[in-house]
Amino acid sequence: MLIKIKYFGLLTEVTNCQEETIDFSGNIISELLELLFVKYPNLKNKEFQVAQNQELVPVEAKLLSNEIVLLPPFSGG
Amino acid sequence: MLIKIKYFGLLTEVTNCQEETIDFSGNIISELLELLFVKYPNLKNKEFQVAQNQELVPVEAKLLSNEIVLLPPFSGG
Amino acid sequence: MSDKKSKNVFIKGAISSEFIGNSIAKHQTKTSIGAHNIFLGQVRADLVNNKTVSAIEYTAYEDMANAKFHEIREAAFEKFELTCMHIYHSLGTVNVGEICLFVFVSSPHRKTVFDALEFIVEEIKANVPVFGKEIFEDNSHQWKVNN
Amino acid sequence: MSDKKSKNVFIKGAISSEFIGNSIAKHQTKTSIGAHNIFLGQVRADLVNNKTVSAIEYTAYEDMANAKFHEIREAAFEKFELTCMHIYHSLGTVNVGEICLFVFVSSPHRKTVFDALEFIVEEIKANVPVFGKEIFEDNSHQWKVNN
Repeated sequence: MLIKIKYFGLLTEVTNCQEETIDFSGNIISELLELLFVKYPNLKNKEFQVAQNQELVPVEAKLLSNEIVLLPPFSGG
Repeated sequence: MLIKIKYFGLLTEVTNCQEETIDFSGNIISELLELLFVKYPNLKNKEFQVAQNQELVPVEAKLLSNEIVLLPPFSGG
Repeated sequence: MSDKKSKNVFIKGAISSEFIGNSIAKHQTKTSIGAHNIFLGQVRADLVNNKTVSAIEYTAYEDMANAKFHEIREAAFEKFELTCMHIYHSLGTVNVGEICLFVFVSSPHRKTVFDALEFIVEEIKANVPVFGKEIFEDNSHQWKVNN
Repeated sequence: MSDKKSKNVFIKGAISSEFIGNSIAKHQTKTSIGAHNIFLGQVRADLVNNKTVSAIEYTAYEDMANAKFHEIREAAFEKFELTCMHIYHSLGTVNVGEICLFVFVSSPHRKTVFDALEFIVEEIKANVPVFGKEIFEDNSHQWKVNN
């Protein structure tokens, strides 16, 4: 399944992109993250949360969308 | 001694004036008030505080100024 | 960066939105500020016994009021790490929908301005001898009571 | 009197003092309002390792941010007796001394606006996916961290 992954803030400097599409066969978000940690070893050291359908979800959550968003700590205002 | 008495807000409607000068021979504020209560019987039913030298003082305080101010409840803002 | 000096607090009539906008603009050169908090008191069209308030006429025991405003300012700068602070209060007639009180505090951090603004507004309401006469549409009136 | 509908929250660049003044002016027809409370976030010239911040560049995960702003708005109207509420946040570059966040709440009574404003600002800081990149005078940068 093709999953679009979006990155924000500091994370875009780790991945050197704002979004990418990855072919992924698992169904748990943490498995997808393992794949990304292989591609971007520095990502593992960064603090971030995962959003799916515009809501933060735990990494143990099932993949329910074909778009996953990685968000560093919020710093609005 | 001549004492200037100032009234504010609602109290000006009881006394029909904003200030007046009264000849007073006592030296405690409550004695001055007794004089005013005779002149303005309705004043007794009104809630007010007394200021002397720009500070609120208890009615038992000694008269230290020749200007006494009667202030109804504050309602700024 | 701080301007702790005593200011003229009373303004004749309503406080305009342009005045508030200009006051905000003046703080753009104070680059240690991270947070502003502004309180505005606006005259409400309260309904009392079927009559609607159309304006409030403010009077004050000005000497004592200015002394109290100064005390409140000093206490606020003492208690809170403020960069600046401004208070303006109307005297005379302020119509319904117009602004009669403008309190403006600024600080590097937001927590400070929240605490300071509430402190200052409550102090003003409790301790400054200002008196509001609520004028109804039929020109009758009642004296405002704060709570 | 209430305007609870969803609004466009993001503004390109800084939020001007004229915009804030106009926003205040628009509330003069809402005569049930007795108290306004306004929070303004201003970009600070922080000194970090001998370098001074000259601007913040804001980005956001806009879809989720707008959904969160909407949730915060709904929660605030649920929790507090507000007459109206407005939130504006900058996207893109905001220079030092300029305003990047404008939160404006109005209610018949002051206690309500104090509680509501602090609630809303804290919710925004904690739950809205906006990211600030602090640009230093030498064009290097660091990512802003809220606390």
